[in-house]
Amino acid sequence: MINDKYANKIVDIIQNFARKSSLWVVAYGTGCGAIEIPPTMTSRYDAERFGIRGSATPRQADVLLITGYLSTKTLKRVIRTYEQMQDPKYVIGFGSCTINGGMYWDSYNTIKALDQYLPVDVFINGCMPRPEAVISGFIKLQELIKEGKANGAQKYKENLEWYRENQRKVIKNWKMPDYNW
Amino acid sequence: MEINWLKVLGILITPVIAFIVGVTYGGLTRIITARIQNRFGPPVTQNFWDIVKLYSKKTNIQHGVMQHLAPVFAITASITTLYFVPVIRESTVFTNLSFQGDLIFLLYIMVFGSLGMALGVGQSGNPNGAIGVSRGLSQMVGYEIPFVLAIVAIMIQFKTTNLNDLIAMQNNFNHWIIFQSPFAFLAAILAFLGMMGYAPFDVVVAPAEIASGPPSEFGGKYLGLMMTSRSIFTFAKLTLFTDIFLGGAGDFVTLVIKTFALYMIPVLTGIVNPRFRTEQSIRFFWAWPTVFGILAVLIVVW
Amino acid sequence: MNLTPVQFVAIPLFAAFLIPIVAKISKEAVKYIPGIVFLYLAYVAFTLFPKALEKPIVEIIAGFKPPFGIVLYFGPTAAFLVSMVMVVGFVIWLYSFKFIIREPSEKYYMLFMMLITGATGIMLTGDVFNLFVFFEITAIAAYSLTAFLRDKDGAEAAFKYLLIGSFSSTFFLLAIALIYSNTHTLNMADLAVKMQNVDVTTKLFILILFISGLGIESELFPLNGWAPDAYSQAPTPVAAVFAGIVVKASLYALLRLVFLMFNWSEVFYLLLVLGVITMLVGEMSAMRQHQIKRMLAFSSIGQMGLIVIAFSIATVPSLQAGFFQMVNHVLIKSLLFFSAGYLVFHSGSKDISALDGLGKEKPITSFFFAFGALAILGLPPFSGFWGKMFILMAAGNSHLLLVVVLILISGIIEAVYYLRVISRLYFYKETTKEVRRTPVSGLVAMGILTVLIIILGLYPNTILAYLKPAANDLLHRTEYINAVLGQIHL
Amino acid sequence: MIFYVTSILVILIGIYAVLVKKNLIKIVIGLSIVDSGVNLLLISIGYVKHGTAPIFSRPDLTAAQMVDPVPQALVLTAIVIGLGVTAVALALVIRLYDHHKTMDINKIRKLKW
Amino acid sequence: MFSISGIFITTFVSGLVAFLLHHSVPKIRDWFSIVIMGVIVYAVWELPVKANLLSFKLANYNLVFGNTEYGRLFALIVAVLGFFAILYSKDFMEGKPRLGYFYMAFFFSIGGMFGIVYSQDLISLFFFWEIMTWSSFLLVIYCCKEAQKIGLKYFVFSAIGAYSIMTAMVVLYSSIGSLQFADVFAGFGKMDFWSQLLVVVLLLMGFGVKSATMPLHVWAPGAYRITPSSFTAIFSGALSKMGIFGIGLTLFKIASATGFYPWVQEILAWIGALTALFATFYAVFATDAKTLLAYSSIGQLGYIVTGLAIGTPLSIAAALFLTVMHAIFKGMLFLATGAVYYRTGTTDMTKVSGLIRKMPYTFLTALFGIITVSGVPPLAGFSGKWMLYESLIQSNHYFLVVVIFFSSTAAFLYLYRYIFSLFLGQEEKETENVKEVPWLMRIPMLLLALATLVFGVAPGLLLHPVSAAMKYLGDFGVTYQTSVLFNEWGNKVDMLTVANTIGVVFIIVTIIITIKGYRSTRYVTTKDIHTSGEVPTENENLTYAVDFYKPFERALGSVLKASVDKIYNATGRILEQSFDYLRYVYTGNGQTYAMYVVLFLTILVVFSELIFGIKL
Repeated sequence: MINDKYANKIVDIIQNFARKSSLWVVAYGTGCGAIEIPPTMTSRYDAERFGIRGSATPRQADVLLITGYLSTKTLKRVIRTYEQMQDPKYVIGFGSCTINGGMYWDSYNTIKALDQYLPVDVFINGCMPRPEAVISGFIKLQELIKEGKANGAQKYKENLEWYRENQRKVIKNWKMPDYNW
Repeated sequence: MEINWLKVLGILITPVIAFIVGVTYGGLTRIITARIQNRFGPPVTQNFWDIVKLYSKKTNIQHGVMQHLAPVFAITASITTLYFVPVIRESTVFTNLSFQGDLIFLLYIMVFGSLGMALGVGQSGNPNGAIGVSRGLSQMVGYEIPFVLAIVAIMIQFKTTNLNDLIAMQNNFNHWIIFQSPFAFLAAILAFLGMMGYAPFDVVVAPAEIASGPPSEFGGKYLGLMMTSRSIFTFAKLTLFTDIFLGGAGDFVTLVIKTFALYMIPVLTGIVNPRFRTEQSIRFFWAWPTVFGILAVLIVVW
Repeated sequence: MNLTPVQFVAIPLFAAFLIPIVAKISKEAVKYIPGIVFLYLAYVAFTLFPKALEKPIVEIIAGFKPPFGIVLYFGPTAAFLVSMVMVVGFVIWLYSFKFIIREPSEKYYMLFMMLITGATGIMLTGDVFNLFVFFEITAIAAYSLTAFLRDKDGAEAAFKYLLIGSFSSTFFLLAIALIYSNTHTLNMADLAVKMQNVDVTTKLFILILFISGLGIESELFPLNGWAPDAYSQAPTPVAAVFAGIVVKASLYALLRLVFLMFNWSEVFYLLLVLGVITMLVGEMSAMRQHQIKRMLAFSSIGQMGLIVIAFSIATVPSLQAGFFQMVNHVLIKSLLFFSAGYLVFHSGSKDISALDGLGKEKPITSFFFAFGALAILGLPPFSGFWGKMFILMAAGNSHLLLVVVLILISGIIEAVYYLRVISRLYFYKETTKEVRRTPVSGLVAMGILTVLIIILGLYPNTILAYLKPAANDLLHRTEYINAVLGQIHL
Repeated sequence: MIFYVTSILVILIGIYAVLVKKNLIKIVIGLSIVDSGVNLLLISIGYVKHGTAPIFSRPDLTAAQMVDPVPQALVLTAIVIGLGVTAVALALVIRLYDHHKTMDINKIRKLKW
Repeated sequence: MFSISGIFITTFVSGLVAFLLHHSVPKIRDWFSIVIMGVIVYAVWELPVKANLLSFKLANYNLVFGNTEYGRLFALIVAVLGFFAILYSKDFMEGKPRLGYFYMAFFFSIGGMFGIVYSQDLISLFFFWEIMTWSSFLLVIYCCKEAQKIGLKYFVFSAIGAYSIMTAMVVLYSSIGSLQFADVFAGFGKMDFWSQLLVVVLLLMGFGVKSATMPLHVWAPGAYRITPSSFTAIFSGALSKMGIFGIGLTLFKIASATGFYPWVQEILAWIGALTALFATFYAVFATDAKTLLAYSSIGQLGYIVTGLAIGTPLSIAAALFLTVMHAIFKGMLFLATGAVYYRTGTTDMTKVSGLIRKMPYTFLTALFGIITVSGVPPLAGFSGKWMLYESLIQSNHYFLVVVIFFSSTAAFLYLYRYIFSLFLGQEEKETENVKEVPWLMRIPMLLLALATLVFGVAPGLLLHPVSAAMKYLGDFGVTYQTSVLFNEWGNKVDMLTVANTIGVVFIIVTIIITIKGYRSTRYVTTKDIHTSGEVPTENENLTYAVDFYKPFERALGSVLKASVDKIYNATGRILEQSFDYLRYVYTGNGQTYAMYVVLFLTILVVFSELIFGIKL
């Protein structure tokens, strides 16, 4: 108990470094962008260099990758997956569809702006973004984590009401269990 | 009662050493895998950071007390196994409690962790987990036969069930059991492949099939503890095999060389192989490895 | 009044003729006559028993000395059997008291007393022709009793019984004719002496006639066609009488004659084989019977086979075992018939399948049946256990291991069909019908049997002491001959 | 000798009737014939050629000249018994006919197996 | 004060009294039984050890009763387990029909078992053996219509067993002339070879039926399943031990002097091992919890038989140790299953799941039970298994140890399935209102669980009576300390160190992991699991309970199809059918019967030379 503040800081630095260097991605291929993941992970681009690894279940994952357009039907599943992930958790919006709807801008059953429904930490531009872009997006996320700024989960927790309202607007049969923090 | 402080020291630091070695081996494995796949691979410390990250998760969930305790069971088994295996030959510090137990005890205590894990997985209520456990237990029935045959052959041959005695008998290079009883080694090492759970015997975790199976509901600190336990357990098993077949180790360098060499067998097998189905895996163990085991016993008997 | 063995024959006979007369005055009073007779005769039997054990009582009828006159021989065997008949007869009477509700009941009691006369006569008489006469008295009473209910099946059963019974008497009479033509005597003791001089072929022919004739009434296998029908169609107490008294008496007659005159090992071997076959066929046929009383009848045949086996081993322990098993069989089979009688009566059908759930409806009667079933399987602590045990041990001592095994196999078959009935009684259907009572006299009768079974099971020594003299008496003919004729050296 | 052969023949005829004839009455008659045969046999056992009745009607009679009295006594009894049995049998036949309306023994087979 | 006759009379009379109480004052029936059982436990404990405590002459046979160390071990198992079972019965059996009958049969079977273990001659052993058989038969058929066939099978097999014993007794009596143990043990060696062999085989067969040794085990799964659980605990825990008791007597007191003894041992050991193996396979694929436990019992008894058959001091110690342990853990498991049945009304593992949070104590019992069965340290099952393996290896039974070890590993499969299906897994809506069982049912379970822990840490406590019992069986000595086990090569396992290590590590790690992130750890229901984002509805079945070990089944292939049961059933059917044909001899035609008579006479006349040796 010499100096709580410094001790906490050191612990924070170590933890953030660990979080940064070990990003486990829950494999949830929503749209066409999912096809860009295999090249990212395999020998040509080898994302494992940065500690990025796939994970089979959301319980173990840190990063939720929304790979492209997101239909309203899929949104419900994505929300549940996101909520099943453990804090700290990050969302990467992948491709222009997640930013403004992209080529589905006037589709009746895709969502246009992902950040109205989930707290996105990093958007990756492009249609499709190439693996280089994906990796650069991850590196951006790592930087944010290292600085302690990737606090999407925090935001989600604080503005849960607002997010829920938006989510309920698009999802017709809302039969989700309540998220007890 | 007089307390041997050196022993206490050994008891305290052996798990730490085991953890470090295990984690490093894990990292190396990933690098080697990457290199074989023509990739660069993660840093060697990657597994360590993974574990730290898991411990530093801000939220954790559990489905009940058994899931809470499951990783504890696992790590208890790992550490206890480690304590009852002589790490360094004839060392006061690193033989720990190995004089208090014997091989059959080790066979059983190694199951303790799996049992605890299985219980935790059961409580998590995830059907994938249960499927994984079912596969794991079935496969265990498979590889246990050749392994026991090998162990029995050795125990009969050397008329002891204590590891220290076994090590003492292999005091010379050409007395290693791997040379004295090669069929036993073959049987045991094939069983060892199954025990380690690398491909082609990775039906248990099979990530693409059953969402990583047993640990699918474990996250955060629980998964961290499980990974810690796995690192320690890997080291313990490797040391055990080294003690049995390669004459143990007189110092840490020899230990690392021998264990690493042993470790590479399942790893390299795993990299180049696809996955068996469960029944294929079981039948594999009941075929050649068992024959080797029986041969080993028969040779000893004659 | 002086207590003499002749009373065993005379008093029932007298009672039998008294009954129709009394019936003219009071129908109720008739019912009590057999009970009084049995009580008195049981008293006589138990009084004379110790004397008979000391020295066989030989009573000479009408003053002619044997071998010319007719004698009654009251030795240990006869004493034992007569006591058994009296006790069982009393219990059967008690049971009949409320069971025989069909008129004319006085005829039932009359025939019953006639039958007892015949049976005790068979056990006591020392004269072959007298034996025949008593035999016929028993038989005619038995035919009539079988048809007593006057129904379709009763008449059929009785006719079959009569048909085969006539053969029995014909053979018997032929045998007597042959005996007389060769020896010119009818006294059994005298015969035992004189038969030695008869040439062996004639002797053999006589023996064959005896075995065929008496074997019919003793339910030996190919000759027992009448038994299942008669048992199942006669009124229940009569079935008990058949199982307990008629069959036992005729078996005794057969054994007595064989032991006296044909003491060859081949005969015993033949009887052993017949016994085994009878036992197996009886048990096997009982397995799939649909009617409970028919099942009991076949079981009875099986048990008789067992008893014949015991006797044909022909050693003191085996005879002892045979007698013990006789007692068991009398007690247990009567209990089973009694309880089955009321069960059938209340279920309204003779079929086993109609018994479902009667355990709740008639708890006490069902209990007695279950008890009897367990007892007859030879389970301890019931008396059946010791009977079987003695027989097996005796067979083992004579190195008849195959017989032992066959007895045990038949025991397993027996278990299967008896336990099926118990299952049906208690577990097939949960009825909520109210309890229906069995008349007290029936319950008392069954209760007495139950108590006797338990006592014999827990403490077989009670009667075992009397069985040894009985066995000796039957096995060693010298004593018999000496007792009747005075000291004659064979 | 002729007595013996005859009586045995009579017995065999009776047995034949019992075993082969289907009519109940005939069977009962068969039984009676068997009875008669046996009685005949018994009587013939005691028969002494040219013997007299076993009564000391003349003082010079010896026992050897008389027929044997015992078989005669036996036969008397046997006849009585035979009569009884026949009576019972006939009573049963009447009863059977009442119930079954037939005299054929093959058709009176309700109790079997 | 505590005499053998006292114990017998108390047991049997209280059976009758309980029956009468049920029909007069049913309220005190249960407590009466409990108190009596308690007294009996005390009496059995206090009964002095003496070979001849009571002897009298019954029906020409000398009946002798005495308390040997060997018998005392088994008597204690019976008494203590009986006490627990009857304590458990009070609530468990409440409201069931025919309770008087239940208690009577219960006491009678207990009394029968006392009789067996205390008898010093074969007659009284057989006497009580049969009492035990029929009273337990009454309990098998106790429940319902379905039980009848099973009960019949049980009885028929018991009868086969009992009658083998009987035949052996007949042979013994005809050659020795006495059936007292003392005479039999002394006189057996003088018999000729074939009689000896016959007697030993028959005795082993007879006792093997009760200990459910293959291929005479087929009655056991059904019978164990159908009896009320409180009695199944006794059935499997104590009653089957009577077979073990007899096998021990046969092997070490009767047969040990014979020339073929090693062969008998060898064959019996293999039979035991194969029993263990196949029973384990069947257990793995059972769907009913009690059937599973039944097969498990058969398997465990197989180990015990093997241990006894090997006949080295260590293996006998292992067998007797496992005997006691099996009584304890199978008692626990059957009681726990009974508790599940008590609350949910079924023991079908595909229908019940997720009871752990509703029935924590029951779960704890089951957990201790399965850890003990599987032989994982530090609980007591390990000590027994360890001794068994060591003894097998050291007596050069290489392949036997592999078979045993294999079946022991395969046991994990069914044990896991048992606890997973009942207690773990999804919490279903049907079991929402399930509560923990009453205290009277919990206490026996928990006490037994405690016993496994105590004996696990200090196996010496149990080895003390076991080695005393071994002294009776022969000159067998086994080295042990309170917590240390030694094998014959001098290697050892210190159970105290093991328990300490496991305990300390376990507690430390538990504390750490509980404190770390205590606040951020939250409990979620079992519906909240990873289902690929889908929200499971209430009726969706997320429990993996059907065909749990399908891959293993496929791997085993046709091994499983072999079934003695089918052979027995076919034999039974064929026999019954042929008996049915046999009774057609009774055609119902009076003339035919008359024809039989004439034919019989003719045959006797014609074949007279053959039959009587005299030409007619």
